[in-house]
Amino acid sequence: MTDWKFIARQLVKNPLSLAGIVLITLFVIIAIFAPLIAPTPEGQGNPYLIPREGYGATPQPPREDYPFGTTQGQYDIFYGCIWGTRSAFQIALVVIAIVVLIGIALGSLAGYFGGILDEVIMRITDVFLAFPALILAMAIVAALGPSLRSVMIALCAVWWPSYARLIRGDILQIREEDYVEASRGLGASSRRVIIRHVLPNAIYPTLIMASLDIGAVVLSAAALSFLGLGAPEGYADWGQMTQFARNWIVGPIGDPFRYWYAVIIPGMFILFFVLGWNLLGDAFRDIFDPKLARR
Amino acid sequence: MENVIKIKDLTVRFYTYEGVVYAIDDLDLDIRQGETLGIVGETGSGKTMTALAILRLIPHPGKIESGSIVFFDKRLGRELELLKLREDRMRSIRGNKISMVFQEPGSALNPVYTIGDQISEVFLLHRRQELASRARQQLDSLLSDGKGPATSMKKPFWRWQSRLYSKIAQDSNLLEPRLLGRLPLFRRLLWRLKHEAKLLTVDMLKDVEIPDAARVATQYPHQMSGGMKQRAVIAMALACSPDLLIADEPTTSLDVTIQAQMLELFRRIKVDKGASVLFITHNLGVAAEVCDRVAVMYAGRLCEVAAVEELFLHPLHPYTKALLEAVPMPGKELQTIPGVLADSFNPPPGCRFHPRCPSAMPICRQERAKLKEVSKDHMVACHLY
Amino acid sequence: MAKKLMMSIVALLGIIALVLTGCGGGGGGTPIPYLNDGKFVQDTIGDLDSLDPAWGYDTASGEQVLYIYEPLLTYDGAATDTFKPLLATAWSYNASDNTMRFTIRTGVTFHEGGTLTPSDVEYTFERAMVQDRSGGPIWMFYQPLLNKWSNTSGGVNFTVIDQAVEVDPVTQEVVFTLYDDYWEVPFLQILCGPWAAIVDKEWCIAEGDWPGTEATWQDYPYFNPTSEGDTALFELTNGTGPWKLSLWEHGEQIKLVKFDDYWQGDVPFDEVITRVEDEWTNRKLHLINGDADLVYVPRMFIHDLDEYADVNAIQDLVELTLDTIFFNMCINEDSIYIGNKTLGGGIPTDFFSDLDVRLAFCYGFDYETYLADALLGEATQIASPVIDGLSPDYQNPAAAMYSYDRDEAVAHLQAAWGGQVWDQGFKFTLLYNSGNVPRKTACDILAEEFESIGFEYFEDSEKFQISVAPIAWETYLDKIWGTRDMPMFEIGWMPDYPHPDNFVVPYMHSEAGAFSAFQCYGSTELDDKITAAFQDTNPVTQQEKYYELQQIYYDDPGGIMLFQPQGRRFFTKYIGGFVFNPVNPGAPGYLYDMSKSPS
Amino acid sequence: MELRSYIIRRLLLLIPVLFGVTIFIFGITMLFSPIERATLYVSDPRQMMDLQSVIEEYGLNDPFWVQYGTWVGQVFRGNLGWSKVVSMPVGEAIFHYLPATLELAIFATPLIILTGIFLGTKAAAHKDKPVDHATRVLAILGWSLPSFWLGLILIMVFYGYIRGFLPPGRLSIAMDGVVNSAEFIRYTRINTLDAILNLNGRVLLDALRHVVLPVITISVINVAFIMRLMRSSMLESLGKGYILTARAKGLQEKVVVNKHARRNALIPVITVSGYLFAALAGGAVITESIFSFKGIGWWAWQAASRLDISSVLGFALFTGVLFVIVNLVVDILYTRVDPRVRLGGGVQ
Repeated sequence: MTDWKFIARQLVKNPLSLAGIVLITLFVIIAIFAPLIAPTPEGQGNPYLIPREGYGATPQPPREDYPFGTTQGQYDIFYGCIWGTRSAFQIALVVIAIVVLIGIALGSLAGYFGGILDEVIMRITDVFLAFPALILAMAIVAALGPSLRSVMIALCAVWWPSYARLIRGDILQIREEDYVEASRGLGASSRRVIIRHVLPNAIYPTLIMASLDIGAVVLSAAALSFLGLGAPEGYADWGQMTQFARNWIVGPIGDPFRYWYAVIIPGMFILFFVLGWNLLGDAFRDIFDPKLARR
Repeated sequence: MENVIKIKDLTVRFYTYEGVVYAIDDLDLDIRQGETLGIVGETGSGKTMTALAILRLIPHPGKIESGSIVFFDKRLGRELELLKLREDRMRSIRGNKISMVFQEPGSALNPVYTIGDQISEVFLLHRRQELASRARQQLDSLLSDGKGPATSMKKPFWRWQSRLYSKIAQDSNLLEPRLLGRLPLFRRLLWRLKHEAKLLTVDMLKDVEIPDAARVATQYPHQMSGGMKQRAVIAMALACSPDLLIADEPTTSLDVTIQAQMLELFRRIKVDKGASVLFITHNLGVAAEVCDRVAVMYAGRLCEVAAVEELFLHPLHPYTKALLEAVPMPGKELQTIPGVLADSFNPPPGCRFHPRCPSAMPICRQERAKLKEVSKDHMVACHLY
Repeated sequence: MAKKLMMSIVALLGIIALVLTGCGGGGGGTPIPYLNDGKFVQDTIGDLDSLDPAWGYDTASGEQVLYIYEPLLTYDGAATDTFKPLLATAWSYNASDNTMRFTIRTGVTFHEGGTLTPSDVEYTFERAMVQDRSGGPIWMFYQPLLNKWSNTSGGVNFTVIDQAVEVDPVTQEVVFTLYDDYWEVPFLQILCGPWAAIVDKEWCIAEGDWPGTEATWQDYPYFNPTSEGDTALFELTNGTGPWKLSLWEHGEQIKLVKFDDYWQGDVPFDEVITRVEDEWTNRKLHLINGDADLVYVPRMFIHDLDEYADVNAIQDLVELTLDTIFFNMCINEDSIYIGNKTLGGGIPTDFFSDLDVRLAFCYGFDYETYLADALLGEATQIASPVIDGLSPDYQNPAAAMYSYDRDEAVAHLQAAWGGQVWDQGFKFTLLYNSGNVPRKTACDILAEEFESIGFEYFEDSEKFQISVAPIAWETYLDKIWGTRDMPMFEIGWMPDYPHPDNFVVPYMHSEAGAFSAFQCYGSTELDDKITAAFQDTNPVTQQEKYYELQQIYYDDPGGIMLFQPQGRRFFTKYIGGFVFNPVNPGAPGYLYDMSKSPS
Repeated sequence: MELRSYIIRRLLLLIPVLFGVTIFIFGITMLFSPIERATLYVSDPRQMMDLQSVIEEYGLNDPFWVQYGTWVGQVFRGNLGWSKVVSMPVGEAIFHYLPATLELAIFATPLIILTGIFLGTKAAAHKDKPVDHATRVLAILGWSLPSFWLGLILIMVFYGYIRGFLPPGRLSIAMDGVVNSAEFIRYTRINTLDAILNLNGRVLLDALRHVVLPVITISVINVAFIMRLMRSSMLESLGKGYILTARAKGLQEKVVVNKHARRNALIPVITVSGYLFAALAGGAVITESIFSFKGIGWWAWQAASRLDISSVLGFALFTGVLFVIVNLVVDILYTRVDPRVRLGGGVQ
């Protein structure tokens, strides 16, 4: 099995993954200390609701107390971005966790027992994979009513099949390995075999894929919010804030970038968050990928 | 008579993430004209690296640190320092004057091209002029005995072609043919080169005793048996009748009966091609069968070099002895070598074999033994002598 | 190593660079080019439902129908009380037998060549009443003519429909028999609407529409069609209007070309193109690049065009619509928006039936801020459903109005439910249709007000807790009229015809009210008052009655009356001749009287 | 012949998938009460008054299987239902909106694949060299860019600032007039293509100027994707024995990489490219909506977010078929690139 020290050394050695780690830690810090960085105003119940400075429509540029300015409806961009970090982590971790669990459960069933069970599960995954994920997600969100919760559900629904397949594949490989054969030969129960021998070996590629996916999940969630299916107006969510900016892309004549802060800043947060995870995931992939050995 | 290859204190190192691997350490070795030199040793003892070093194909992140490899080019009649050669000159030697047969015929052949393509590639690369002149002869004969309206129509075209081919025959790097070779449609004009190459390929395949060669040439690797593949690989290696043929465990992956045939094949080739062979194996039995001389390697260093009988009758180096003991023979219980192969990251000081050596002495720990000639053509690197 | 790191960082900054290149403008300044000569191009949002006059009930359909078809009469310019003849040359009303007689214009040809005859008019109305799809506009014929709601109401059969509209064999007038005389004015208003646009009988029958026979009157799709695509006139048109349909790319654009034999003579625009463009930025880009002559500008962006000299923004157009936050006095038992259904942890289902609660909310809303911020000051607060610009105009200029007053709000809150509300507090969820920021703002204002009341008096911002949540438009409508489980809901009302009755009924009538019936507002006595007011044909007494109704809605509010908007129209400076009529469904107004020229 | 029977087998396999997808989607909408679904059929408050009659007329009260059954029955009679959001038959809608999407796909796919392969090969050939790192950083960057955000920024810069591109849409009004005139024959409804077929330069230019930015928006992320894939699969095949053989033959590195390594490396890329095209032809929702380049994705988005069930179902059928066809093509391509692959058999 892989020695973690080696991995750690790689991650630090490679400037890309290092940059990734830096970015992620940065966001983790932001998420943890959000209440200190952008304190929730006195007497506001839900901290995820962005406080408003009046109700005017037109975005107002960065100024005292509003370092990033205020967007349409005078929502504080800075506050939104900071707390948006929390929502981002929330979405990503929840979705990934659920998806991985479903994937492991179904994937190992299919891969280990094969036969009808395998067929059925694989056909089901076909069903999901044969349909554009974004549209399917939209349909689901629209059905459940737009909210972060439904976004998460929708993402889980469209995401699990690929994991199920991945794990199934690995298990198909591993179950042929000698030691599994052996332990089967010794009459170990199939449950035991899966848990003791198969899963531990199948789990690594899954973890890598997961790390690669965290970025993708946040991106998709943002896309859904952007299409107006995700978080409600004024909820601390980057995608939703970008959607808000949508109406203010082009400033008036002679000053086309007047409302740049409303457009650029929330997008930047998404970009760098996803970037962090992708940088890390990419490095992971290189290290683990047995095909690209350590030449 | 000159040696084909003279290797002087060759050192190869790998700079991996885990650390530096001392793959080859101050290796001196000569290959004589027309002989078959065997290199014997456990896996990881640097046999293959030696071979790759000769071809300057040490894979990343390996590096040839120092030393020299001198190759005597028969046709030029002079010596070349391979390690100092320009890359393109080196390329013209690879597969042409020095060629190699790899251990795993399965992976040595590109799955997506036919055997024919892969072999004729060699001809097209190194024998372009020859192919061209053959093509010209073809055209000339067509021109001379071609009759009838159809042919007379084509004749001007043929003349032009034959002029073209003769140009290539003089110098394959002329501008015109090079251009033609690039242009999508005109490239087809050079089909005769390919055609000639195919013919040679088929002969080559016949040469390595492949039945129904013409058909095999059109087959893909996955359609052939392991033995056939290996023959094809050998054919590829011999295509340009090289001065030196490097065979890296050519038989290991084959089953015993095929092995025998292969060894037979090798012996024959050596006789009619007069090539020198560097035969790498971990199997002393095989070595005994094919080799004239044998060199024993351990952990990237040479332990002992001697003619076959000499080595088998009077092995001097403890490691050689141990190896021979380890060969299973009827009526004699098998002895194994204690300990494991030296760690290539931080090899033991002094003689690398000392940790496993039955007759190790204090000095073995400090100092590495030089390779010295103890009797005629019998060299050994051990403090005992 | 360092080099690689640098590289990655540089690459990261690349994007930022891309964005900030030449920040601060340039490029701008350029005037709007004069493009598409002879074409009128407008960008709207959302496609129309159908070009069948009897089907369309949405303004988008109405607008196009009125370009292609023509009704008997229309409003006179900006007026909503005086009419001018269109396909009818004259009309008269006979109070003795409640008949209304129309003389039909002669020499009018349809796009497909037919000539207008009185029987076409008769067919038009009978066809509409036969079709009367559920949820369609045709109840506006049934009410005045038969005092029924639809073709499925009891007592409706072919004979009554047939007799409602007849052609006088002698005078060749078209005769409508009204149910009662008080319908005179409203019916004329109704006849101006797109649903009353005249079709060509022979042509319709030839195209497979209702043959006009009793035998077939209940056949599908002539009777109660369920899909707009099923009616023959869905995208097949043949009117007498100045333009005829050339191309309708659903969801993208509808293109009309001028009708050369138009009876009024020359037509100003060779083509009228209406393009569906849901993105505000894209509409804006079309306008400032001269690729559109008129674009729909949501209220919140009106100042976004201030700095464009070539954009002609026509302001202060008093629209006949109003927005209200209604109280639901009989919230559905299974509502998930009212907490545990008891004060403190939620609200009882009849929470708003207590007058003090409603008054507290009426006083607790900051109207000024709302009008100023959310509506950018281009709207006026209103006292009651009877708004400005109706005909007859019965709005009481002196009517009392609620204004933001925290002390009043607190006072009523303390009085509500015998003080229980004040002691225990309340919790409920206030929904708005997602994407509608002005509505969300209204909700936020209300929520924050009560939050701070709780905070001021109890140091507890959750004492009076209103949580604001969005919900999809379709579902929102359903919650108002379907499940009826929202404690409060904000929605706007747009009239079919500008008669006060068309406003008072939906707000105050306990059975027929589009809103009141669903919020359990009103009483039979009140209903009688409403009917009486409507049926009174004496202007003086009728005005008194409507004034009284307005007072009633103030004393016993069914909702927080928010505003009547002042609209704007944004044309390029090349368009002239715009006349605003609030009842006209089309944003450009009377296109026929307008022009486009480079100067 | 093997091919035909294979195709038939694949098409049969399609049936259960389509059933699965449609049942699933149908199931989703069944989460709604009949009343809620009825609201889709009304556009105005007043119409809510007789919601009940709407429900009865559309049979929204029937149990799941009845409604699904009637739908399937209709489909077999070739009637995909009525697309409420764009008020035309679903089948018609698909054909009406497909061209716009195809226009983007036709431009984007080759761009994406070729650039991706090129960069990927470069990166792999110079592993751990500056080229590699640069391409890689770019890839990851593009990979992390929110496409909707990129779209906004492009509009910001190119429409707002430079104003060098015509305002969003597929054609400007003037050209739209030309396209819809009698002289201009709309063979494919793909404007650029038609413009060429009609030899009309002005329309072509106009159409191209409208296409550029959307294509860029789509491409960025996907190029990154293909490039990553190409890189790793090149590295894999560069590690194979036959590469060493090729080098030992004395072939130039260029030849070794571009001939021996690449052809093997292409195999996985082909699959992905197939899916990529399918995905693009299935509609680039965000791009289409941002640039109001109304294609099938835009339509599906409208339908999905407004629960226009028959549209979504029709779209599901469409994409299902699309994917299967693309799969077929990909598999057949396989056999051309990799002699080891047999149709349906996988690698021997």
